Amino acid sequence: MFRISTDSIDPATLEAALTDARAGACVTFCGWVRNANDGQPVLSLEYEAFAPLAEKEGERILAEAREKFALLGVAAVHRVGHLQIGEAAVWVGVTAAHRGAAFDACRYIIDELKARVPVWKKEHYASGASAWINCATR
Amino acid sequence: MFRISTDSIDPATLEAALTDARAGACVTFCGWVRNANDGQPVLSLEYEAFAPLAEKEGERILAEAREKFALLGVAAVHRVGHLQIGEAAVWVGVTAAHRGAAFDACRYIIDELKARVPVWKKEHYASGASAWINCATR
Amino acid sequence: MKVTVQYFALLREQRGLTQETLETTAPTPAALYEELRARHAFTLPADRVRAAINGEFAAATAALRAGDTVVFIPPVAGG
Amino acid sequence: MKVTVQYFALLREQRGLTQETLETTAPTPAALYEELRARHAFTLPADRVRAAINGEFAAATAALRAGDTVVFIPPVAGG
Repeated sequence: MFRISTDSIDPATLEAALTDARAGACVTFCGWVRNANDGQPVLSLEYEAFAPLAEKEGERILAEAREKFALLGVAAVHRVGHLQIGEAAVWVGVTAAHRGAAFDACRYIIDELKARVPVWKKEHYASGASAWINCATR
Repeated sequence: MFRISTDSIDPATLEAALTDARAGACVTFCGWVRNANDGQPVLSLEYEAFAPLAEKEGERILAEAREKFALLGVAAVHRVGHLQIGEAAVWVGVTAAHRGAAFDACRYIIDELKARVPVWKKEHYASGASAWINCATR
Repeated sequence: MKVTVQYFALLREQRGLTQETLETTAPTPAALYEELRARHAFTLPADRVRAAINGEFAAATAALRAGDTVVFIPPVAGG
Repeated sequence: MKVTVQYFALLREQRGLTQETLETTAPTPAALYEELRARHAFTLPADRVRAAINGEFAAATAALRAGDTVVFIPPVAGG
């Protein structure tokens, strides 16, 4: 299940929901707001989503992962709103009988989420400037 | 830091200890006791370690991962004792500025831990039988 | 015909609003984007913007119909 | 010479104890393992067992010295 969330991400609760007696491996990815990007100090990040389409596209990505890899469970959440350094922006968790499938699927999902889901981020810099990432036009 | 633990593994606490304002990615692997292996129903697992050497070898693996990949933080724990289905047997967590290094390092560490650290497991089956894994001599 | 346009992220800021309903003769999302880009000085060229119609991704050359809700999607940057 | 041997996992079960100090003339871990395997009917062949001396991995052909603590390491299976 993929969802866009205005609430903070709680990895422990999300991982607990993946509990499965058949699972031998649980791989999680958590994307944290970091204090710099391309060498520029970052103060905070704003995330915005076109939520209905983001959730549809996210679900499609999870379904693709289930088709490509031998998974037992899968879940992902993307946060929106104004986030501070260290906050979790995105979380992906995958369970499988064996670890190879879990690693490969987790990687696939976060790569596809970042490339395809209509979510945008604006970085606020220590300099006072801000910028929508990937939207530079020069 | 790698350690052998007789206490149950708490992923949330372990992940929180990796908090780092420079980190954009946190990848974790958790190995759970699953209810079957090679088609045989499993009731529980016993883990045993040669702890001093296991901890030394585990630390060496974490140091290798730090050399090979651009990491910010790394930690791993292996549980010993008699574990029930669904309990966490091993946990690996890695943080990095970027997710590629975090995925690669987490995978490297669990692969090496399983291959090199003196930890053994004995499976207890529904049939009443038990077996030390990898020790068949038929 | 009348269509509704929703704006997000950079386009929302450059347009100064999140949604508007407008009259257009643009037959496709591509044509509508060029019309709006000229009017509002959007900085993103058309080839960097995807379109969605009524909540689903759509080709830039898809047919627009009266009553459609169109979203122009700037380059995504999740995670 | 006297050496101490610690046993883990399958070897511990087959030996029936976790540690013993014994007198041996075996010059290497490999020789000591063959001696113990014959005596206690260990099922693991020598080539599937690694050795550690005084808490560090050691070659099967390393020199054993009086007072050493030797561990024979069955195939590992963590995780």
